[in-house]
Amino acid sequence: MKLLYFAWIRERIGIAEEEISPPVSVRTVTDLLDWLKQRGRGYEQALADLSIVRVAVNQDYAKLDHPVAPDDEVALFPPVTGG
Amino acid sequence: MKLLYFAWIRERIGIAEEEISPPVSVRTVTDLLDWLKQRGRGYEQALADLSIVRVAVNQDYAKLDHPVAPDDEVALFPPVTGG
Amino acid sequence: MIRIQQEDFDVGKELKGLVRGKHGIGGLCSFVGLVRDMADGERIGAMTLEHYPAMTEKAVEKIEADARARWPLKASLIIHRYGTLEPGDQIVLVITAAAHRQDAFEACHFLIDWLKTQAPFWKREETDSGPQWVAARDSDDRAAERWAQDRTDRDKVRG
Amino acid sequence: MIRIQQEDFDVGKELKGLVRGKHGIGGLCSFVGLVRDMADGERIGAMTLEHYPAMTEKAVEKIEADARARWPLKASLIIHRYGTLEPGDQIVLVITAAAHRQDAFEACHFLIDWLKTQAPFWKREETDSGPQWVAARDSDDRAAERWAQDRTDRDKVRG
Repeated sequence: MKLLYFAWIRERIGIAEEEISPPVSVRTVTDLLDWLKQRGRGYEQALADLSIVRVAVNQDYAKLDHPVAPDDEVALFPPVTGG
Repeated sequence: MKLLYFAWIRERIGIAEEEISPPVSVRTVTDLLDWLKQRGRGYEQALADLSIVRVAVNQDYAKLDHPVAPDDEVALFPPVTGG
Repeated sequence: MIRIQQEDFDVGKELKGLVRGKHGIGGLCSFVGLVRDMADGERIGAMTLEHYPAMTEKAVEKIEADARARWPLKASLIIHRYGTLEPGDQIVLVITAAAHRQDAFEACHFLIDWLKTQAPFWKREETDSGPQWVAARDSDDRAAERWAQDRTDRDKVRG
Repeated sequence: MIRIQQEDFDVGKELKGLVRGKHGIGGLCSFVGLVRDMADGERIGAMTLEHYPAMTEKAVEKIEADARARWPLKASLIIHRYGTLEPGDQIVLVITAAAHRQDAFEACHFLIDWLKTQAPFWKREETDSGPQWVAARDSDDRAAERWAQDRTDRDKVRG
């Protein structure tokens, strides 16, 4: 699974992207976020307040119950501020 | 009093502007319109339906009860269609 | 700033000129009205815009002042042409600049709605059956009235 | 048509290019978002716009398609820049062309409201206390929600 991080989520985690292989029990976005938070202080800080974390699965916005699969591209980022 | 006519009101009356001296009994826009209608077929046709006649006194929109005076510039025209 | 003129205008140039040297502008809204070449499936020919010069300037300046009293604009420009125009030609330009986009949009929309119903211009179109004066549209009156209604609602809220 | 690019754009040129060869356009609405040089009385420095390239194109294309499904547009263009921008620089351009001004205005306003809340861009401002990520504004969410509300109301009216 390819993970991408943007803006201050990228800065807190410390990398822009990574390939991960979460356990098979990680089936949804929620499972993935919970699993990521265990991976270290940066992840924990970046994902502490999920009300300001947005998720896209394969470049489409996804809700917390959206499924995730090994070939997916999952992006985590703050609410957008373009325009 | 200087009268100005625009668009199809000008065409029906047949002139773009004229100097007139209405009787002293002509005190308001309504009085003026009634008096003009007596002046000939063109005026009568131009002013037959007052719901599609707009009036400006000294370059400001004016209602039917607005006063008119000898030195005024009074313009009669259809609803505007610019923009 | 307002200009009533026969000549065409360059929107890009006007936009640049309007923001130059001004501070705090975050949003710039513009509207260009064009002579349509088709309407209801029929070809439209040239049109002539008659106006009432002495009143036009006064009326358009008043409309602009109304908008600037209602919205916190950093800059605004209205250009309205008169004379003979061909299909595809530009007729009118409204530009509004504000710190926030909402103000720029509302003021721009208000200005064109009011120009349509208040500025003393009359369009005469060339048609297959000869020249014809364009009739005012009820939808334009309703569009303009909406802003009067808005104000009433706001005033209520503001007590 | 959409373009996501680092380079600046020329609004006048884009407006001309968009209407060229198209028929029946009566109104052309455009919005330009600029980097403000002042906000709440404080000077703003440069800003950097980060984005998610693979998603940006897809998201902006979807937003444009939504607008074109909702309003009878003759043409539309969205340009959004990324990278480092200075105060006064242009960030985003939205142009909509329609037979009638109301459609052009609404679609343009909708597009910029949705870009603000849906397009994956993030602004980082240079401030006196170092670089700072701009926080999303509730007012932007409300502005975007208004359009969802509008649709519901319309659907109701249409039965």
